Amino acid sequence: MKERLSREAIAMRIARELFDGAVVNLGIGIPTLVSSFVPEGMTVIYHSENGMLGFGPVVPAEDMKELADIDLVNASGQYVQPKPGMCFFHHADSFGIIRGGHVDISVLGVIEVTDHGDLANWMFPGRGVGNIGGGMDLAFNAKKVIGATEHTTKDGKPKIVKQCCVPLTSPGCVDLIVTDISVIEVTPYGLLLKEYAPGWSVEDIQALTEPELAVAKDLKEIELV
Amino acid sequence: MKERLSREAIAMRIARELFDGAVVNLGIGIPTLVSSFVPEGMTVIYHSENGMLGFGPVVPAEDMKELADIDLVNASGQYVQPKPGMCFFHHADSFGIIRGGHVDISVLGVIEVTDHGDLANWMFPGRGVGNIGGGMDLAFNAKKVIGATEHTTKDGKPKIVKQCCVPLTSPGCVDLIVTDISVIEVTPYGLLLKEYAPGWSVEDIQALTEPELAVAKDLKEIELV
Amino acid sequence: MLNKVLDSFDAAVADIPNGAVVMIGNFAGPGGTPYYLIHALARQGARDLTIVANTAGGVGLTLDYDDHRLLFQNRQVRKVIASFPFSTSASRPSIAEKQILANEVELEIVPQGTLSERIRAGGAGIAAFYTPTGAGTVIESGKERRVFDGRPHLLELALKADFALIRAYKADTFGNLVYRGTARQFNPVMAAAAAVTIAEVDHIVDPGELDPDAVVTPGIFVKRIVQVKEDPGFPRHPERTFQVRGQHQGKEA
Amino acid sequence: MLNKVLDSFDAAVADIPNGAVVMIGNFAGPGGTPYYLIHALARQGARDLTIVANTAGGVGLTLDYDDHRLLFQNRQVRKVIASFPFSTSASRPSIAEKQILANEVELEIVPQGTLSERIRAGGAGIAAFYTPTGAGTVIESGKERRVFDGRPHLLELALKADFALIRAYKADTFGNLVYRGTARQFNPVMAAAAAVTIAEVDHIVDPGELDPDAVVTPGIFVKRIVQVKEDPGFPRHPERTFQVRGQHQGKEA
Repeated sequence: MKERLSREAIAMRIARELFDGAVVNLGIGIPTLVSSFVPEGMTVIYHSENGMLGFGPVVPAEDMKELADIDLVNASGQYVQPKPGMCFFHHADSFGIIRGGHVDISVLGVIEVTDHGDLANWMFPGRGVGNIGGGMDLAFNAKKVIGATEHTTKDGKPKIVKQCCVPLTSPGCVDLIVTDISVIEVTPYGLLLKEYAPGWSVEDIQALTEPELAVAKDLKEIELV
Repeated sequence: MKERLSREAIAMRIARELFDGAVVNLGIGIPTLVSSFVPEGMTVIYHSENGMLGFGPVVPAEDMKELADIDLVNASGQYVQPKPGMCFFHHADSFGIIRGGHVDISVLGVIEVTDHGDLANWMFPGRGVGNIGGGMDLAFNAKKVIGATEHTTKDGKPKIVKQCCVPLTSPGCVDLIVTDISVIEVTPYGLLLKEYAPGWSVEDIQALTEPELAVAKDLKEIELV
Repeated sequence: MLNKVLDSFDAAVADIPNGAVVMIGNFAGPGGTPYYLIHALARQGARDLTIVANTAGGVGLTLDYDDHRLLFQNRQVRKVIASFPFSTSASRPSIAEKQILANEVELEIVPQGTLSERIRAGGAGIAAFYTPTGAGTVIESGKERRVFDGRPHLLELALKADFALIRAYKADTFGNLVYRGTARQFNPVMAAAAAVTIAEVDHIVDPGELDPDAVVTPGIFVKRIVQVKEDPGFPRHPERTFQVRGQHQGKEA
Repeated sequence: MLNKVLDSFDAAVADIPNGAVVMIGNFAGPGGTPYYLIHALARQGARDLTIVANTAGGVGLTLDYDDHRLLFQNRQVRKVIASFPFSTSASRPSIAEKQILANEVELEIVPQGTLSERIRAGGAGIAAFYTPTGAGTVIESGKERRVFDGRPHLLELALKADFALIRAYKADTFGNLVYRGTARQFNPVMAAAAAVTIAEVDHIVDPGELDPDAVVTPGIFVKRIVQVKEDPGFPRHPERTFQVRGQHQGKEA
């Protein structure tokens, strides 16, 4: 029985990459979920493109009327809560933080990613248009870029490919790919399979992955916590 | 009897170039004196390189003990007083204001100035060294640059010359020269003598000026107030 | 004496001519968007505008409301320079999106960091700069590439505007501005990059009422100030501060 | 858990190695100059330093005091990058001045706006930028000239550092900083441009004690914080605010 991990489980695995004091930017989609799984006692400082560091959790649906404020939103437009030690700055300073390499970890969604770490995630393939937004600056400049994604498209095609078919967000930017069946490191020599979801073999994963996978000596089952 | 204007009178004449709402940066020396002669009811906003706009007067000698504060100084290191509506910013933003053309008037000292408006005022000729400081950015980028100077050096040599002998602060930057015997506009066609100190003839002034002076149709005695 | 305070949004935008370049503070919802100035510009009717803003309006994040999509709806826009020009929803394309795809409006798409830095450069007298962002992507097209420290960079040019429409929290009558939370966004950099900056604010106070150490936009950048006197009905608690004390909790976020 | 607060200035600078590039906040007097960190670095003795600061110390404006001239006195400096490196008084040349003229210390003189912008670029990931300042002067020597909008500009490169020694007014324990008046000067741009930024401050408070809308330096830029516990005896009234109210008077200044 080859079950795939849930979106929450992918986020849970990514949360294990965080560290105390890390400056982290979470993209739209699965990446946003990562903040729910930060280990107790660890200080993670979230960065938002619109000029904010160290903000608190998203306003829960039931508190929306009381707490939602258009002047306190994250880059996805979600209402968030204030937190002691947060601070605000303008957009150019915010991207100075990104471009200057002060974001430790950027977690981004994936349309396609290659064995060279090329990432495509901004152009909506069906519509022929796309929003570059702040993702390109993050992909180019964050110290570590983690791609968070289902391993295949809805119709079962590999998202980890030899070459991107849609316009790139950034060439060679992805360091780690966390999918619903695997954890894969992007090395200078290509892709290195490091972890697999319960029940999945190397061959199973390779079959759904276009480039060749090298297998880590310490290959193991994905640990979520 | 050909009296020369005092340093204060030069400053007084320059003050007549200010206008309501003007953003003004005053260099070290004669320029600093200009602030004492702003007409009643006119709002002039002083800019200081170290990140301050709209500050108040220099702390008088008798109030030094009570008011001097190292955290509130102008670009010459003089203690100044706070004023309603002032604001602070960092050095890069401060020079963004200068470079971006947001300073209306920069009043600068002069070692030499040419009929093309070339200004030299940073290299101490006797010492072979100099401080560029913030003057070069001001000379290059203020909307209007006024040179404030004695007409000649201590040993009587012209300071308004055909070519600068010491390194330039900025080529072609000076718009108006106010000296202790004249007011001279720098035009695309050369120097235009507009005003003279009481008792001084065009020939007197020309004799102390290296480049040729054209004479304004409305040539008049310098009016100080 | 200096007087920057105007009574009406319509008066504040009355002289924006056809063909003007107009920057508009805007990001993911109404926070920091000059809602009333945009409506006034829509009423005023200037055409052939070049709009510089993060979005092209109506992108559908969180709140659906009348932002500068109104200007597209009125066919006042010739060109838009933006990082996030399209709707987030394929099923609800924005007005600008349709006009862009029909070649009725020209689009210059710019990565968000490059967009904000180009505007900052415009205000700060930097003619152009080299950024790594975009090298080796479609963004590189037509741009000069140059390697610094072994890494390719692109040359990007400053952006300036004839007018900036911005939103702030409080202004003093000199035009000094403070912002509230993430409503700051593009507003301070746009304030410096336009020949005429017009600020829509919650409160106008006397000089001296703002802490000079906490002013974000120096008053010299702001030519006109108009106070909002009605409630547009967005979720907002402007009387609250975002300064919260108490035990820091590592878990939440 | 994050802990950035150190007890001693000596501990804070202990790991600065020989040959390090060190930025120092400094402008026209002791305001905003990290006086105790400089003294600690002088005691520590690291040599062959490259110092990036507005002055080379001891320029004699207003107050004569032991700023980073100490580092020159100790012969710890190999190179200085500054805009105002020489004494204002020909009769009292600074220590750095003598060493520069004797070719014992290398000088790179940079216009002040270009210096602050190069540092800002270093922190903000801009590799290089074009500024009009300096074209056609000695500053142009060895630099690329390029015309934008009919005006010559020079290409200037970003400046980064291994360490920045800065001075602020208040820090929270996360490293968020606010400054007091003109003591802000170069400190915020240097904070972002160094691998390790060390802040000397008057007060350390809990997170939440600083207004998040008024924080100038985000805490992520600051690695170490040390509180000043003695009075160096400079003219200063740190308990006073510079926020003054009352009738604006056009005359004074």
